Amino acid sequence: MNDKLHLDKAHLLEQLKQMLRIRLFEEKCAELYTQEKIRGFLHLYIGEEAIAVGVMAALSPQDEIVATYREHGHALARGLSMKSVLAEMYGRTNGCSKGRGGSMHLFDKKQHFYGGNAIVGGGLPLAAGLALANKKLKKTAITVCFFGEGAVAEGEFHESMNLAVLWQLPVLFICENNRYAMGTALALSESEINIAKKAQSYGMTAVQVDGMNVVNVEAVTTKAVEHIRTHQQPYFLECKSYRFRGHSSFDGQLYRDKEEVEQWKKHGPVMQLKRWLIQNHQLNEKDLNVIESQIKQEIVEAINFAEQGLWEPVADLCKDVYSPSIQKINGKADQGGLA
Amino acid sequence: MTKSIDITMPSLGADMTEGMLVEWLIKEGDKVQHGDVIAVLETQKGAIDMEVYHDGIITQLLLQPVNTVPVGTVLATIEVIAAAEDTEEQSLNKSKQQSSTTEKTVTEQITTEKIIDEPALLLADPLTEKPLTTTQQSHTQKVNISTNVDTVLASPVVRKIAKVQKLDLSVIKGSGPNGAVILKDIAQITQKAVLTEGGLLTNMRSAISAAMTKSKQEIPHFYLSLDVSINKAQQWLQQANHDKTPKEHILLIALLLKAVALTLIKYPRLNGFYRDDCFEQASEINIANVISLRTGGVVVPALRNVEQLSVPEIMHALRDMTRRSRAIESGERLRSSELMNATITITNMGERGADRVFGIIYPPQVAIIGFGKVNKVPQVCGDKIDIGEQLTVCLSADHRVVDGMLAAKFLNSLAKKLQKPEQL
Amino acid sequence: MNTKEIERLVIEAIQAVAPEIEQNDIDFDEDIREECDLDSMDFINYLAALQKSTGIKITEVDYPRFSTFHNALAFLKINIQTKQN
Amino acid sequence: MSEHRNNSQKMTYREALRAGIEQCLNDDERTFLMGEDVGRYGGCYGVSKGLFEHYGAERIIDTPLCESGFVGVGIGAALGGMRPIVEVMTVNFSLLAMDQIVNSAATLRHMSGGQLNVPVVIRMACGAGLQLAAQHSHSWENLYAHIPGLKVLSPATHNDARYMLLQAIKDLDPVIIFEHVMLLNNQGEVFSEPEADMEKALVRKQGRDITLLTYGGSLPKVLMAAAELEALNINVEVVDLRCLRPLDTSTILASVKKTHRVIIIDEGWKTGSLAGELSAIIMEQAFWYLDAPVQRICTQEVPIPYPSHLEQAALPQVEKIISCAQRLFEGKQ
Repeated sequence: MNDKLHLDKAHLLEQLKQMLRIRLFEEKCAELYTQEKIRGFLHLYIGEEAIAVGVMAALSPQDEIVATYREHGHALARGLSMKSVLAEMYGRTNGCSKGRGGSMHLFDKKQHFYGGNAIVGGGLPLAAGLALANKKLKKTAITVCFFGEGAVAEGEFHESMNLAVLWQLPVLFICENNRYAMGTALALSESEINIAKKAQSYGMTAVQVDGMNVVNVEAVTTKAVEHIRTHQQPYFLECKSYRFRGHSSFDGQLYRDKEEVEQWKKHGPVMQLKRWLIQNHQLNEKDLNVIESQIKQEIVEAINFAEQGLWEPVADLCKDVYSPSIQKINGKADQGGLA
Repeated sequence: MTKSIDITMPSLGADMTEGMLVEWLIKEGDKVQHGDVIAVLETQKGAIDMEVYHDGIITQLLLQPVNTVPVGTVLATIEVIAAAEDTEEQSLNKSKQQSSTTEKTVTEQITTEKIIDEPALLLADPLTEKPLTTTQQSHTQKVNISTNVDTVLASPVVRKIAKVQKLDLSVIKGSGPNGAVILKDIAQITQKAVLTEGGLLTNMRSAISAAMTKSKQEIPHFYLSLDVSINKAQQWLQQANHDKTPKEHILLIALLLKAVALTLIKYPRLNGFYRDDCFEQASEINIANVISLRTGGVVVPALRNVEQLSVPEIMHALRDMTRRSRAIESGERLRSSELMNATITITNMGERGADRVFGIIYPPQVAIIGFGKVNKVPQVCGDKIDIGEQLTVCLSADHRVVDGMLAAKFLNSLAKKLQKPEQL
Repeated sequence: MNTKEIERLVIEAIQAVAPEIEQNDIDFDEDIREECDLDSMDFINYLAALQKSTGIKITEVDYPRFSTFHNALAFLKINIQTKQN
Repeated sequence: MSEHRNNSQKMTYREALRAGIEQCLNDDERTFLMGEDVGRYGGCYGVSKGLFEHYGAERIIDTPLCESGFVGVGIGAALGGMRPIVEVMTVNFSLLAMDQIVNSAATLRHMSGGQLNVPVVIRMACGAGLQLAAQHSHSWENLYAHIPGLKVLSPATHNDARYMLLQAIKDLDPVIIFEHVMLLNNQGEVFSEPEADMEKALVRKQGRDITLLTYGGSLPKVLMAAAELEALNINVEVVDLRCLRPLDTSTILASVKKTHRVIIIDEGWKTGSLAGELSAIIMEQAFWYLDAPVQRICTQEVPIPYPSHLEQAALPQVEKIISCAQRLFEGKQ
């Protein structure tokens, strides 16, 4: 385990609880999808929990998050309630986006969670923009932008890297390199597969970290955040990780073999921390069962909350397309186009 | 304490409605754990592993491979240790009924939400942002429509036909929005005009056939005829036309029309309309005349209030109407008033026609009178035989409205009137 | 007015009631009503048109004189000449 | 036309598309298929499944996620003499490639004084209905049909899905083909040859009271409405546009002149929609044949919401078509 971080038992248990919370939640979502409770696309975070939990632990409440469509872990780790996240996937009005976004579009302004994004690489320029605003408004908040290694092929990645360095924007880029962009292995899509090296080429401090080790991730992120707050410069973390399930629920996974998946599962993020805590007598079976049953109870309550959620009335279909002030000026609900 | 749970065909994709069970990886009695792969499914995305979401023992495999079944079909059952799972299972089942209830409210919500007309859905009252009730909206629509009250509202195709046929639209009650005159409002008046490339071709054929077919199918016709001596009428005409110019020349048909008009005053049952299963007495006597056109087909313009016209006035109107009808190709036109609300029709093919003419009634009228051609015949006067002129008057009538006896009385009364031409 | 002009007036009068008829369609010595398919109403309108264009008064007793094209021509020629001198 | 009707085959719309791609690959060795996950993964919607194993990596090319990049490459290859078929996974991602499509593909021939040709075909899945929420449910046929230099096709039937690609790949100019996601699984009939040239609209059902104009994914809904209207003895005529640029105005106007009433069903948003363009054309060229204002049934002007009941409420539906047709027929509209 990384020595720099003060090995505080309570903190490690909390990290384990956060990761387990994501793991069990995602597994329940898989089940609920097969029962047609959740529809549309579903991209699960199982195997990458250490990154979200590690990074979020190093942030402060006013920092801003931009995520992707594989965002349940980030939302839970950031503090969005499991109830509001699951209700959103049920499409109910008590969901965090009033049921309108679904799994790929979770938003929560209070938590500064600026949502998932279904367009690969779509979030990078947004994060740079949020950072520009913070810089101009002289806020101490920093912006954290999560994306997968697939986004590295998008033009927006390169444009955002350049602007972030050019304009010295306080943004932390977190590349969750899980080795597969949907059905294409990294080596088949990138000439240079060391992604941190790409960021360095833009003059940005860029570091690689074992994305399966939550303690390492937290330590490196803490250092990065300090650097950004003091020097008002962008920073790049490439977290090497692996997703244990398909790209989405409907994926024959023809692009990788089962053996490789099993290998990675052997030292998954939850497994690693659990094994370390038990070997160092910080955790026993009983404690673990208590934690797991608390999480299962939280999941049951989230399901009830989502089930009781109401459908948005059809009459409100076009509400919020424009902010109220504009609708009032032109005296009638808009039929499209600014007044 | 254990509980049995169904393992169903999972939905794995947004548009996956069915799945093919290719292979079971477990058998009945096997102990399984949460996340174990228990079967292989084939989908359009290739083979996908199927997981079990509970720890427990497989009790029954209900479906054997290879089989394609809809999502949700029960494939197997599993016995789970109830304790730990209990709270979650119960809540899940409870929530299942609940979700089914909420599902119901959803469908209710959609059906009770009557399919509001699209604009209404969006029109919101700016202050309260509640959608305007339909009355409020129709009010707003009416306000700005009624301002230009002078122009007649009519659809473009109606305006085009009216311009070409010089129809006066202000006379016609429109059934379209805000009283606009639309095609169906002028369909009865004109032959259904079919606008084709490069101008208007009055579609005579289809209009005539449509009216005639409707009449023959719906109206129970019966026919009567009476031979009528017209010696007196011809003598009257000779005197009336003596050294008169062609403009003032009177033909027999004018006399016949006036006689019919006056007789209808005594027998109004033949002069009206049969609509919505009942007879409606006409308030005027407008007699339509079948005018054959040089290029084939007919137009049936009507003379209004014939009983109030003198015989010369009738002749003048008839001559002008015939001239215009037969010169439509070179730009002549009929007036819309001439093409409207005829109450009875006359058909007369004149000296080159037939002896007897049994016409088909023009719906919604209830009678049509056909005048045969004038023939010189031997007539019995007292006990002498004389040469005289005679024509046959034929009446087709709608048996739903008129009976034989009434029709016969009408014909005899008409014949009597023709014996005193000077009183017409 | 010479014969040619009178002929044209007669043709025009016929076309007033039977627009599609041309001069060479008509056999000048056959009954005009058969040739041009005129019924009694058309015949009167034809005579009215002729009276208007030629200015010659035509009364009912003259109608038989218009039975054929040639007869009509002859009648009009005589009356126009008497009117001129 | 009738003789090839009888030897028809039954297949899904997806299989018809695949058969079309295979025939293009077999007919012309200059042709190759390029796009995200078209090879090993078998296509995001499974259209190109099996082609990689048969034709190999040279002709079935997986691309990284760089739409502007690989679409630009496809256009460049066409410029260089190839006949590429570029698959943009969905129209939703095509915005990233809009610059290459508009400023290169559509413009090069004219801008080069007629010297250069861009014989590329760009295929995109499109449309809503799978609860994929706002960023994955767009219908932007109208954006592409606005661009001079592009031809835009919308195969609604299986026969068109099978043969339009063949006609498009032979065209010397860039052709965009939209494949609606809700059609992919449907079973349908494919005959032995195309029913018409790709730029021709087709009357899918004769009628005389009202013309229903539509294209692509909306056709099944319109035909369903037409059948129900028949029972209400309202005899509608269904015209399938098939080609959205250039528009086959003669077929459209012939129908309008016959029925005097028009409803346009278009899954795009009403403002700036294809339905708007069609309505203007009808007003300009068939104004004097209209007995009622042209009606448009489009998607509500809202980013498509995730919950099914809201998504369905936003999209054009059979019931809306029927009630609009009834109001039109009774002269209340």
